[in-house]
Amino acid sequence: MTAEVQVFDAVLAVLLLWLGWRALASADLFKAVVQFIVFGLLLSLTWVRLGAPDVALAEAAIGAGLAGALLLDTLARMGPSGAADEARPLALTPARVGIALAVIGLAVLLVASVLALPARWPGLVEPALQQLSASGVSNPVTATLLNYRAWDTLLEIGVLMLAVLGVWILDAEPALPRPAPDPMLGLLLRVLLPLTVIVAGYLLWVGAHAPGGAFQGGALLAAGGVLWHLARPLSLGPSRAVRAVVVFGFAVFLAVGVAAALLGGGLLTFPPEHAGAIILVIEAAAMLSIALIMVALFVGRQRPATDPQAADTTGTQDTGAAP
Amino acid sequence: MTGSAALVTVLAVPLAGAAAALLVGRRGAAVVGLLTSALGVVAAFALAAHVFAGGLQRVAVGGWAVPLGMELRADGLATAMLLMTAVIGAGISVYAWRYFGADDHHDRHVHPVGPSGSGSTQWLFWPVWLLAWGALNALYLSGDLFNLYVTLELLGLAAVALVALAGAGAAAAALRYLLFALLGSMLYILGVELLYAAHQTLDLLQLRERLQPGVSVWLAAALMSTGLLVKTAIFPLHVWLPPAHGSAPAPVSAALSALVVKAGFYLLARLWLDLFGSLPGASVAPLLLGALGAGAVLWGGVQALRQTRLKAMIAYSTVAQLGYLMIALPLAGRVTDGAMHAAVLLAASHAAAKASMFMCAGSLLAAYGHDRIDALTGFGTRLPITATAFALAAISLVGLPPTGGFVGKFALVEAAVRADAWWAVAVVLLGSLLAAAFLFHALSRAFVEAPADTASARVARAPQLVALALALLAVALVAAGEPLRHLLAAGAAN
Amino acid sequence: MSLALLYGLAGIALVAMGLYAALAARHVLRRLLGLNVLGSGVFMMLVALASRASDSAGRPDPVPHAMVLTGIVVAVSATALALALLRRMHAHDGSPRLPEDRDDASDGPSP
Amino acid sequence: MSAQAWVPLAVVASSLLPGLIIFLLPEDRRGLRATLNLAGAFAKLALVGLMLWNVGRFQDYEARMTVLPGLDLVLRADELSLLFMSLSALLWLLTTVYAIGYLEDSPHRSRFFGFFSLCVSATAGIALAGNLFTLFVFYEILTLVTYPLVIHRGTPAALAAGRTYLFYTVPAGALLLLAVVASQVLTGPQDFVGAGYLKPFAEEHATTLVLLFVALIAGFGVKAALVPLHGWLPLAMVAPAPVSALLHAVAVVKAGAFAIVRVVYEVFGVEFAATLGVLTPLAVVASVTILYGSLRALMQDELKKRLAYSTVSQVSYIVLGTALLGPIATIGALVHLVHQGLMKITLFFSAGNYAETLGVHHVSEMDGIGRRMPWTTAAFTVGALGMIGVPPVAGFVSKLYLGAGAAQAGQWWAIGVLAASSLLNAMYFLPVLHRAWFRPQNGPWPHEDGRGRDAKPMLLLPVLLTALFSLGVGVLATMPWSPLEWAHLIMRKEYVGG
Repeated sequence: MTAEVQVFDAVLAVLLLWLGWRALASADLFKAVVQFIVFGLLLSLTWVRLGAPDVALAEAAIGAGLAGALLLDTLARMGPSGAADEARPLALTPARVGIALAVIGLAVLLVASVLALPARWPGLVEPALQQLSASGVSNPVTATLLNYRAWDTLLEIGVLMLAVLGVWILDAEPALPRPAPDPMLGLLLRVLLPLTVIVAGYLLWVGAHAPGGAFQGGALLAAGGVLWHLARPLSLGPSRAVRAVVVFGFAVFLAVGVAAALLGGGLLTFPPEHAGAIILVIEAAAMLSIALIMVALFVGRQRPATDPQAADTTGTQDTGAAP
Repeated sequence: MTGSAALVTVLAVPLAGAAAALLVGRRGAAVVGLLTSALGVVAAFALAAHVFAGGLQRVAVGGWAVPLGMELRADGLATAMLLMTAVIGAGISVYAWRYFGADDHHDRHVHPVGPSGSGSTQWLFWPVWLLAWGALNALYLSGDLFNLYVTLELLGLAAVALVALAGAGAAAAALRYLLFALLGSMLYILGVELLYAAHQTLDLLQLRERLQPGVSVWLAAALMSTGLLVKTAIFPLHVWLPPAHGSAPAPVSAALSALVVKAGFYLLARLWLDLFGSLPGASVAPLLLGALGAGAVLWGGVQALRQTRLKAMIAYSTVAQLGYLMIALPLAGRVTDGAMHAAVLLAASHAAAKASMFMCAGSLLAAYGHDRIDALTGFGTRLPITATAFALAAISLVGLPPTGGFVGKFALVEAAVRADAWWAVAVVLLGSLLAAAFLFHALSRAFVEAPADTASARVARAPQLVALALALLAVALVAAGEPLRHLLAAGAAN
Repeated sequence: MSLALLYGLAGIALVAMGLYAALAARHVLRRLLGLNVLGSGVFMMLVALASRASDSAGRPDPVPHAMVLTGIVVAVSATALALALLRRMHAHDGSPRLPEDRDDASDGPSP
Repeated sequence: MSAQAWVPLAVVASSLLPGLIIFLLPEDRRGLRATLNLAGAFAKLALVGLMLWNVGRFQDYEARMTVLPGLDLVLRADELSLLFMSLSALLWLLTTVYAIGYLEDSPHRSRFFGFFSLCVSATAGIALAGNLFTLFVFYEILTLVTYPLVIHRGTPAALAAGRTYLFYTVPAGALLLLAVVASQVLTGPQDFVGAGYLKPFAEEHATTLVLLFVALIAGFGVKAALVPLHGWLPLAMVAPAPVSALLHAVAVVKAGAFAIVRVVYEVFGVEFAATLGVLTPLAVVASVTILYGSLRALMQDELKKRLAYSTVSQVSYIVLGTALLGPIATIGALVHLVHQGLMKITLFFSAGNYAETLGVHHVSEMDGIGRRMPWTTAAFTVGALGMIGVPPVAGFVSKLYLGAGAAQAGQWWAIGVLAASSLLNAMYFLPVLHRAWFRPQNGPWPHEDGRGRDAKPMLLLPVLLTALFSLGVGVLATMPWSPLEWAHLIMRKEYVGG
């Protein structure tokens, strides 16, 4: 996969750097975030060019989509006082010269070491592909995520879970005053939601042998959830139902892994003949949790802006995802 | 139970406990937490027994051989850290049970931060704390550079979430902590990918065999070390620690200062004693780390001396104590060396003593409603248990007999003298003088007669007894030298 | 020059930009943007380097791809938590900057 | 652990356990507290007696525990340790009785007696320490457990005294740590032996050994109050009288002097130390301390301060005797270790009685006190005369041996020092006696409490006993089991080569 560079790539790379810099340096943070989102979309194009479609999907859905939504939402919530920043936020003041020099030094060293690397090297291609038959899936990335290095992925879901726990620990936020949900959005919802569910399910299923999988599917479901929230504001606090869904994927994954160990296989060791099914089960469970967690990260614990008293009781008031 | 089974249990127990605690919710979380802690201690000792008897224990995750799969290994050093985490962690759990359990129980005795408005989610401490515990265990046992990155992130986010428990007032401290942690892991992963690209493996042992000196390897080493220094809060990258540890709720401060920061040190030791140690001229880097450690000891000590609030003082003392551990690195050639033995002893004693001391601070805060050192008059008569715990912990931190801190310091100085590293000797001794200065100053408050008007709330006994137990543990570690040496030797990775 | 090299260098450039922003900016959200761009650069280098390794059929090394996937998810989780903290800090003391960065004190600790 | 290992451990435990229990006692359980204290004290005395009786027959009263590779904690009983051990055991008993009477209804008694007992345990550890490391460990513990006694009253003055105490002792501890580590690295595991164990290392490490000697003496010299390391001692007078007695006669200062004796005789070996050329400087320091202490004592009007400076001076007799090469000087040093303790504690008890009964703290208030408190004053007189060196009180014997030792060592100037300091002793003690016995009382006593003519029995009994002992060890110096005879025994071990 080392096609020679085409004009397209050169342009893409330049565009990427320019957008990246704009995303960092624009005085207006709203602009910056929008450019960051566009940057993320271009980045996923890059992934495609580099032969990493799985990463591309994840980047578009999570790196650009979810992260962008979160950033915009935060800016909106903080209002003008929070969104304000200096006119030239990254200007090279004397105090920053040291930083700049250090960064440049690092870049030079990085270039040197990249150039020092061999032009071609084996990597783990051979073993990864040889073992593919025993991994239960035919998409090597999925095989790596859920079999070769499943321990990473289990902990990774733990990280996601922690993020939402952290958000819950913080005080509930006042809900943003939203315009009355217009019928258009409702209609859109009625069309889009089923679609997202179907596509997510497809991504999950296809992940076994083609780009896709729990994270991409989950992210897509989450997008649907966020749309729902925009139409009919939710509050996802640590209510019993929400907790159950949040912990579901992690628990199933861990349980399966430990069960494998108890049955004599060893930690997260799946017998090849059942590996496919096991992975599908884990991914399905994980996708649900990932989706809800991502929505919860966006929605968080909210209290009606009208009722200031509710702060202390939100935790108990929350009634799960259903509005 | 076989060695590998024990290893898996050590990993699974806290994670499963976290899931269960989250599932059962406010009512049962504490019970689950205590149960998990008990099981965690048992599992850790079971694994230690296997390492003691059978040496290094390994588990290939998913049954895949490295480099495709990843391997979990329990050598002497990892096991020692596991034991430390389990025992101290259990103590922290018991303390937290009375502390956060407060809004279930009738008396909300020890609450330093006052009504934070997030009282209803305080119980989330349990799943987060258990995840942190699980992350620590996973980190100690992991033999895979990328897996270590994931464990570091898990640990970092958990720690930040725990700090956030202190309410909106601590948001800034938690945020700073998180930004530092993110930067640290980015630098770390950058280094990892350079190593992977050059050697096609992420496994520590395999990497050490394949390691080819070169600019990319050195850059990788520098990046990973810097990232870990940030996470370990080694001077001068320590700035995030005092606010974070100082503003967190008492049990959280205890967990962070006693256990979480040690993870970074552990990885630095692994990197420079196991992985990069074989590089030609690699001995320079540990020297550099040692120099930073010296800076940490002195700077942390002086800052602690300048603090007027107890928790801030204790937090700066952590900065200083981490310096001792760094100083051990250049003195130790390998993980089994005397200096490393000393470092682990110091780490364990510090963990016990510092956890106890933060718990004492919590009780004092509850009793006096503030933690201004000079105004804590007469706590010796008012809170005799806490005063005793504080005194014992202080003695161990200063490094006076008969405590684990003393044995550790003695072993460290001995290693330094054997290595003719007189700078290290001077720094260690100076550091203990500074520690004596600020700790005895705080301690002397206990003997002053309190003015009659100083009002003080009733403070429950149980948390104070936990603090005392941990302080006594710090003392008991005076006898840990020999067993620990055997453990380190028995589990030597090669 | 190969794709790998082109995008590898681009990744390095992103790393530099992101790192500079993360260290130099004072608005926490900008620091976060910096950290995210830094992360993108790191991942880009990794995938670019990975594309150098491929078998006869030209299939690339899946392990780095899996690593990047994990990295993206971890990064977004951390970002989400950081943003939530940022909102609380702003609500509590009315500034989107860390205490030491307020009232244009350019020195003092900054990650 | 050998068959008799339990005995040294029991000696330490006999004060440790009561101490720990006493911490837990409520203030008002004075009966139980007193019982515990006295039981512990008697038990210790009995155990020491047992060891005294047997130590000649089998030498292995030894308990050993490995702390670090090649580093053991060793508790062992030999003649020298028993000399110090029996002194502190005996005086602990008397001081306990005295303290119970003295602190009858002052606050925090549990805390006080708790640390008091720990203090004695630490002293026992120092006495029984079988190697340098153990000695150092218990020496540091002693610092820790005496600190609370110094600041016991919690007054600003007490806290200041405590700060000063730590300011001297903690750096000294650091220095000692370095010295102990260095000797550990140099020689590997070594126990105390008759004539020292450093000789074999003389060739290649001569300078190191000199530095080692300096570090050890400086470290231990702080507690022995060698000038200029004595600053903490007079300040520590703010502590209650029993503490002063403990600091000056039983535990702290004695521990310092004892440690110096150990270092010179059983780490270096006095003959080897002489060849290193470190003894003469030590003798000079000791002499300076002797004279300086006496001169300062002369200027003090506050009785306890005067006694404190007298301690500074008197303890250095031990050091001087140690620093003079020759059996007789050695005997003088060792025997003075005991004699000074007996006499000094007598003086401090008496001072305490004056303060407690009449509120008299200053020499200038003592006119005619002899008629008011004859018994106490009689005891005081014995102690004072002993300090001056008037026969037949104990002090005379030690000074005799020290003088003869100086002559034997050919250090005639040392005799001059002894003579001068005896003169000074006379100058600061005789006027006190004169005031007490022959001056009429001028004005009322500061704080007279009506009870009885003299101090109350609990305070009087101990002081009379110590006075009696001070006389006894002087008169019966040549009897078997007397400190003098015991010192002879030790000396023979030291000069086995000569």
